[in-house]
Amino acid sequence: MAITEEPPLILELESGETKPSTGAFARPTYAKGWRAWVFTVDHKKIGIMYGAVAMFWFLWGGIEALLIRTQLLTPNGTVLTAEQYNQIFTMHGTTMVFLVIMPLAAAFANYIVPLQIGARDVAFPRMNALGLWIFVFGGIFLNLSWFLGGGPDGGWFAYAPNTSVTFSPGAGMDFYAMGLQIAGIASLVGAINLIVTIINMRAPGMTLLRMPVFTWMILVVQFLLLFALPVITVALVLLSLDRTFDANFFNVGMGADPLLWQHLFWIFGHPEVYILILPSFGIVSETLPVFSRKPLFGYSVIVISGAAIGFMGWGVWAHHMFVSGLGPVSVAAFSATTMFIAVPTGVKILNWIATMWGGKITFTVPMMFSISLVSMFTIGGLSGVMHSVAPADTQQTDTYFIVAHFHYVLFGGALMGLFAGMYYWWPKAFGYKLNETLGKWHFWIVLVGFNLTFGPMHILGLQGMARRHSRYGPEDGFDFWNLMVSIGAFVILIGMIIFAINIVKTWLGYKAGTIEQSPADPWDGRTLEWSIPSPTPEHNFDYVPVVTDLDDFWHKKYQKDENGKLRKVADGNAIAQLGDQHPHLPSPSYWPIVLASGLPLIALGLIYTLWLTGIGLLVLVAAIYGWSLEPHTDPDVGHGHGDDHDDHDEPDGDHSENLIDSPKDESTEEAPVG
Amino acid sequence: MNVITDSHVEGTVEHEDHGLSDLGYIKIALLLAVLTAIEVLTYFVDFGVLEVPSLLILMVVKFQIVISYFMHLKFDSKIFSYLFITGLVLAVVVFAAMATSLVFWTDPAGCDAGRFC
Amino acid sequence: MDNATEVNTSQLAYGPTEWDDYDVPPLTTGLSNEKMTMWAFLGSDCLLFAALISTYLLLRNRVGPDTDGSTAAELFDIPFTSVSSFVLLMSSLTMVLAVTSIGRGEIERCKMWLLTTATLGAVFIAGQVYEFTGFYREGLGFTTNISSSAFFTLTGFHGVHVSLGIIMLVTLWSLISRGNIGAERAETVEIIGLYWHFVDIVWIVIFAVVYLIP
Amino acid sequence: MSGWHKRVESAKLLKKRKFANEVHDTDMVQNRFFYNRNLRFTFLGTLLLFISSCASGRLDPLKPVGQNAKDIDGIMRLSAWMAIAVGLFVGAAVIAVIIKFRVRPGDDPDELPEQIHGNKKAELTWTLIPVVMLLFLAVATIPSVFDLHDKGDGPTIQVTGQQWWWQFSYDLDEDGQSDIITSNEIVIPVGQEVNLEITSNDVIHSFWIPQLNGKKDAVPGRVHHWRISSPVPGIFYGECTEFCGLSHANMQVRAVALEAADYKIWQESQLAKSSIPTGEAAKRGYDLFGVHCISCHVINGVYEGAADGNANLASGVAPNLTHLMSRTSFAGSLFELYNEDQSVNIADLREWVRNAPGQKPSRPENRQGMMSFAEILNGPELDDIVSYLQTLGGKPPLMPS
Ligand code: HEA
Ligand code: HEA
Ligand code: HEC
Ligand code: CUA
Ligand SMILES: [Cu+2]
Repeated sequence: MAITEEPPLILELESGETKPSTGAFARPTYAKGWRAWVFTVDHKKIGIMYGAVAMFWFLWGGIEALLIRTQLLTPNGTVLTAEQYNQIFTMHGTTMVFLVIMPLAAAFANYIVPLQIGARDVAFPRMNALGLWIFVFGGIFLNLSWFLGGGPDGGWFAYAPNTSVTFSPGAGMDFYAMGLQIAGIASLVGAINLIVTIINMRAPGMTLLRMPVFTWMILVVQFLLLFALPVITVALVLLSLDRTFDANFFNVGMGADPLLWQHLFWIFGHPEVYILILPSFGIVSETLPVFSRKPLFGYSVIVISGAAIGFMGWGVWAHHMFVSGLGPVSVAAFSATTMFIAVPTGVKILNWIATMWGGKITFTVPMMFSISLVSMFTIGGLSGVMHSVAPADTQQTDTYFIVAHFHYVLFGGALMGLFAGMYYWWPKAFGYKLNETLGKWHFWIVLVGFNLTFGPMHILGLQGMARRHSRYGPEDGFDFWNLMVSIGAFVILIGMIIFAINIVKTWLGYKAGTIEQSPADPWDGRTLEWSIPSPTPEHNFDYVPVVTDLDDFWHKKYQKDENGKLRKVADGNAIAQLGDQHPHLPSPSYWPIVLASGLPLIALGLIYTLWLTGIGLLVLVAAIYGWSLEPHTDPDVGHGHGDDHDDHDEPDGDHSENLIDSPKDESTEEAPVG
Repeated sequence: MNVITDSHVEGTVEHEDHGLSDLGYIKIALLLAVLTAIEVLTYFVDFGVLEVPSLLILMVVKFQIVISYFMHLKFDSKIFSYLFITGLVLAVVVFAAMATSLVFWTDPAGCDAGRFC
Repeated sequence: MDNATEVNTSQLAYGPTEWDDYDVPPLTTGLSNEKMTMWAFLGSDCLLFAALISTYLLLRNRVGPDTDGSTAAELFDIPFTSVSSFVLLMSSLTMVLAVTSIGRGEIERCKMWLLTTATLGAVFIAGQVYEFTGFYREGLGFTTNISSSAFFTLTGFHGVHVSLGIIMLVTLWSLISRGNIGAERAETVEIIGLYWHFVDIVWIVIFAVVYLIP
Repeated sequence: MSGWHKRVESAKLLKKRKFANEVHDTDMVQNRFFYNRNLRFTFLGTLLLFISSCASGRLDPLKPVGQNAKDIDGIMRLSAWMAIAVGLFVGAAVIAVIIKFRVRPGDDPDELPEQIHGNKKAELTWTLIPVVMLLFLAVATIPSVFDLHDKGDGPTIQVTGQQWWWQFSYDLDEDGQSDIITSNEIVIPVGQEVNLEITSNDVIHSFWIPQLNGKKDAVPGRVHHWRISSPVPGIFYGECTEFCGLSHANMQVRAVALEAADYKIWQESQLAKSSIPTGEAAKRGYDLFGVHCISCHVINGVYEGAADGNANLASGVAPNLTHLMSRTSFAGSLFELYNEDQSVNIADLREWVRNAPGQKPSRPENRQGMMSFAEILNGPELDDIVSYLQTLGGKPPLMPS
């Protein structure tokens, strides 16, 4: 934390002039080329990079899934050895959860949240970049294991003691433990940043209950991250200490209780699954009203139930341990708490349906993905309720019935929602719409493939097919449905390839000018991000929007006429801001990426040779100092007005010069507490 | 301050109240020292059944004093309290549940192993 | 803002407002971002320590077929630890005094209290190092048994927190000495103070739950 | 045609089950897995229709036999119907929305649908109805949780999971010493609730015989109580379902339920100790066994050295072979010990002894699993050992049908 709360230091002299006192390092000023991306602190570029990297890992995790499916295509498959299979399903789960869904959600959170709350950036732009690069290096680090003796092979929840050195002698589990710690730091940094941003950087007038649902859900998710990450960090630290320094936390010979790991993991793990789903719930809460042309049904109930899910998510973790040897009291208690989590979720589902009910629905691609979330997630949620019946779960757990459940909620829920978000906000981010026809192909093929893949898994599970088995015998009667599942997986691949083609084609078309520039408000949107040009100008808002309503932008477009009837009074594109102002923006910075690069070095050193750790620590310390000694802004400072907040928002320091001609306001005065 | 700020400032920022005087803090510290002394006393004097509860109570009181006075929570915005207390309460509740589940509500047959419970 | 284009701004949904006169739009809650960051982080750290403490409590008496050596608790030297706990507790007082003095603009006094705090922290760490070497000499290393692993991990984590705090205090001291931070940045001192107090309250819990409760 | 038949059919086509997943010693086994793919596909084609309606293998938890499994099945069906009902309702609502409320070509784009912001009553309704449904489910669930944790009236059997096979020990006289130790197949008396005390020697496994009861994890350092029972004699199949490392997929188990009289006979026979064989080849095998195998395996009466201090294996001990032939399968129930015609499956047994890691993924170099003797024993020696193995114990009380 030393990193975060040491703001750049500015010496304010008695005379009132400021000088960057210790600013020993100039800040980069690249506006174009790769360096503009690598050193950026702009939340939009960071968001896009999160998305791009996550899509790369999605491809990778998908390839792993296809390997799994090829192996299981027939009984006694021989495509992979048992060793490879175990590594691949472990990394498939880990990749999809930590390197795909979480960063995709982070992509939207970074890109969209500041826009939805009318801010020009997040509270701490450099910390934002830091989070991105730590995540990037963490992902690379995790996958380095493939080249250094094999991936982790303990399953994504890595139950001890199977993950101890005795039973998993390769370095794979070390990469897992350290890689996830690194990724965890990234998420923690991001979580704190977004929490502060959402609490503190909203546009004037945007009270909590005027906040868009997406922003709300992201807020809930960041709190879940804030409180869940330390728990898995502890679990992973204990595991690392066991593996690297011969500690005894999971050494049964010393009297360890292996259930400790399970508790620690799932205390994190269950909130984690809501971390994965809530952003998508937020996304569809944006799209469904827009494409139904109705306000969200029961806004406050949806918000509250989102928060309730977040809360209740802390009281159900042991439903993953129904057969682990908990006593009957625990099992019964956790069984009951788990069931009731269906209530707030159900409220959401039904409110979404009620939102569409009576609407005028246009079936754009984002809408189709959103509706498929509503229906496919429900299937997954309902099988979740079936697991929550603890006695029944003793038959279901660790079979493909569970695999079916979580793919329905993760793919059918989280991923479908994220795809809805991609199609929905694509024009805002890139200035053009994805092709709707290709998008529909993408949607339908994926929907069919998805159900073909994961639907039959219910049957397989109920037939007794255990998960994490690298093979099954011909006598078990699993052949047919496994064949279908594997075919389905390749159908999904086709769908995803169409998506990739869509991206490339439309981009080329946009460059060539055959695809038109998207207007500011292509979907007749409701929230602030549609009140600024597409693609978003660098500074987001020309003028800080002053908000008086929920769905404020929509209310600017539709107002009651004299008969009290709602009428369109303005076209969103006509009243959108022009993006022609040039407020001052925070400068890029070298240090986030440098700082981040220290972490994988430290971790590698812990696995192999300690001197690497030393180098990593040096990089880290140097970067922290570089970070804090960096001047606040680039040489432009003092030119434009409206210098935006950098890592700190003190109205003093270098701002003081500009503040002279600002009307003094109490809230600016009271900021420095002391 | 205009109307809009009024409606959108959510924290109750009590700017007048900046906590205690130095002397006040010293008094608080003395109190803490006394409480600690009582805690240590339990080690030398047998408190019987009261030992664990009294230690826990003392701990909570000390904790409370430090966060409210030294850390200003008492005088600062409620938002800070919410941020911190949420984490604290969650931590206590969740891990109490975990401990209960592991220690008391474990599988009855597990206790046959003797040394494990 | 550059108001040259004012011509067509009238038809914008969100045109110029009085708010544009601010370079930095006022923060929604009026609270400082940095301080909120610290509080959020501390809320998060609660779970970190709760997990570590519960781990220790769970494992402190466990033995298996391969266990030998005494448990950590059997080696505690309560009077000694009481003294170092007291030292840490008092460092909280000096930290508070540092914060109040910089609030009043008394830079020198603040520097003095910061150094005192750091020193007290260092004394605490030294005590811990002494305690640990004592344990080690009596045959209780990090890997000796399960209670020792849990004990050293918990107290080690706390010790790392204290050490980071000391580094921050010293850095702060030197920055104030160099004139980089003045009374107007009293909040920085306060924020680091929050961290420091948190480390102290964690120790209050550890001292009671780990050391004193039998 | 039931799934059972299908299995038999398939087994016939395959002649017998060959394990051929990943092999370190490829050349030996390579051809085994190819010889049947095409056949299997045509077979699949013809069975396609049947399978979709009545597919079920021998693991099917939906065909419960034991009382516990039946209880579970009951409550699972209850929850399933509930889920299906809710699912159909939501599905119908979504479809209705899609059909009814789509934009029609003639619609005035400026005409807004009625702007409804919510409806307290409706929202309360769909909060309360699920609450009631779930209360109902919870009330049904909780007693059954406690029921499943009760102890039964039958004998107690210790179940020990290890990488990658199960050991069962019976303490008949309750003196704290195991009297019968066997592996792969747990033999139980019909009609009694048998108590299991499940634990593990290395990592976490999960004991599961779907038709008799749900799973229970075998956790090292803990003993978990669980029950199984069967009202009818027969062989029931199961597998390890907690990921336990390399050969997790190949850690199967069988339960053999015997009528009371047969159970008695089985017990008696298991108590018998082994003695030095008389046949010539078997005697040679016996001697070889004394050289190569006794560091791990115990044969009561003759080779008991491995019984103490044998924890040389990270995975714990190796199966006790005293009554090897009285089981229907070996090596984690991965291989049948007898052919369809009830003759001993010598080919697989010999291959196992020759090169166990080639037959079942394992890491003998990390002391996980049985080592390979491919470089150590020559052909005749292998034959001798196999002849000796065939003298160990009588025929199994039941054969897989
Ligand atoms: C996006 C992630 C996500 C989400 C949202 C959920 C949601 C839920 N999950 Fe799931 N779950 C996972 C991801 C997720 N899960 C993963 C990854 C695993 C496996 C981990 C592993 O082992 O690898 C898992 C495993 C898992 C288990 C453990 C199974 C086992 O291993 O034995 C259980 C057990 O109770 C469970 C239950 C639930 C429940 C009750 C919900 C509920 O929140 C669902 C609520 C939703 C609905 C019920 C539908 C809508 C509701 C209505 C229309 C109202 C009316 C409904 C009723 C009256 C029933 N899940
Ligand atoms: C969000 C999470 C997520 C997603 C999306 C998926 C997607 C898929 N998963 Fe799963 N899966 C998990 C999370 C996920 N999974 C988890 C947590 C586990 C548990 C692991 C464990 O047990 O430890 C698991 C386990 C798991 C198993 C069980 C393995 C076992 O127990 O032995 C199987 C088996 O079939 C499987 C299959 C699949 C398939 C076929 C897909 C397919 O849907 C994948 C399809 C995707 C592609 C084919 C990629 C195509 C992408 C492109 C073409 C890129 C486009 C690029 C651009 C646009 C830039 N997964
Ligand atoms: C390194 C220790 C070791 C040695 C030496 C060893 N075995 Fe094994 N054996 C095992 C283990 C472990 C298993 C269980 C493997 C499994 O099922 O995955 C096993 C299983 C078997 C089985 C199957 C038993 C059952 O009930 O499933 C037979 C038969 C067998 N071994 C025979 C032999 C013979 C014959 C020799 C000597 C030539 C031998 N073993 C030497 C460790 C050993
Ligand atoms: Cu044993 Cu899986
Ligand atoms: Cu869960």
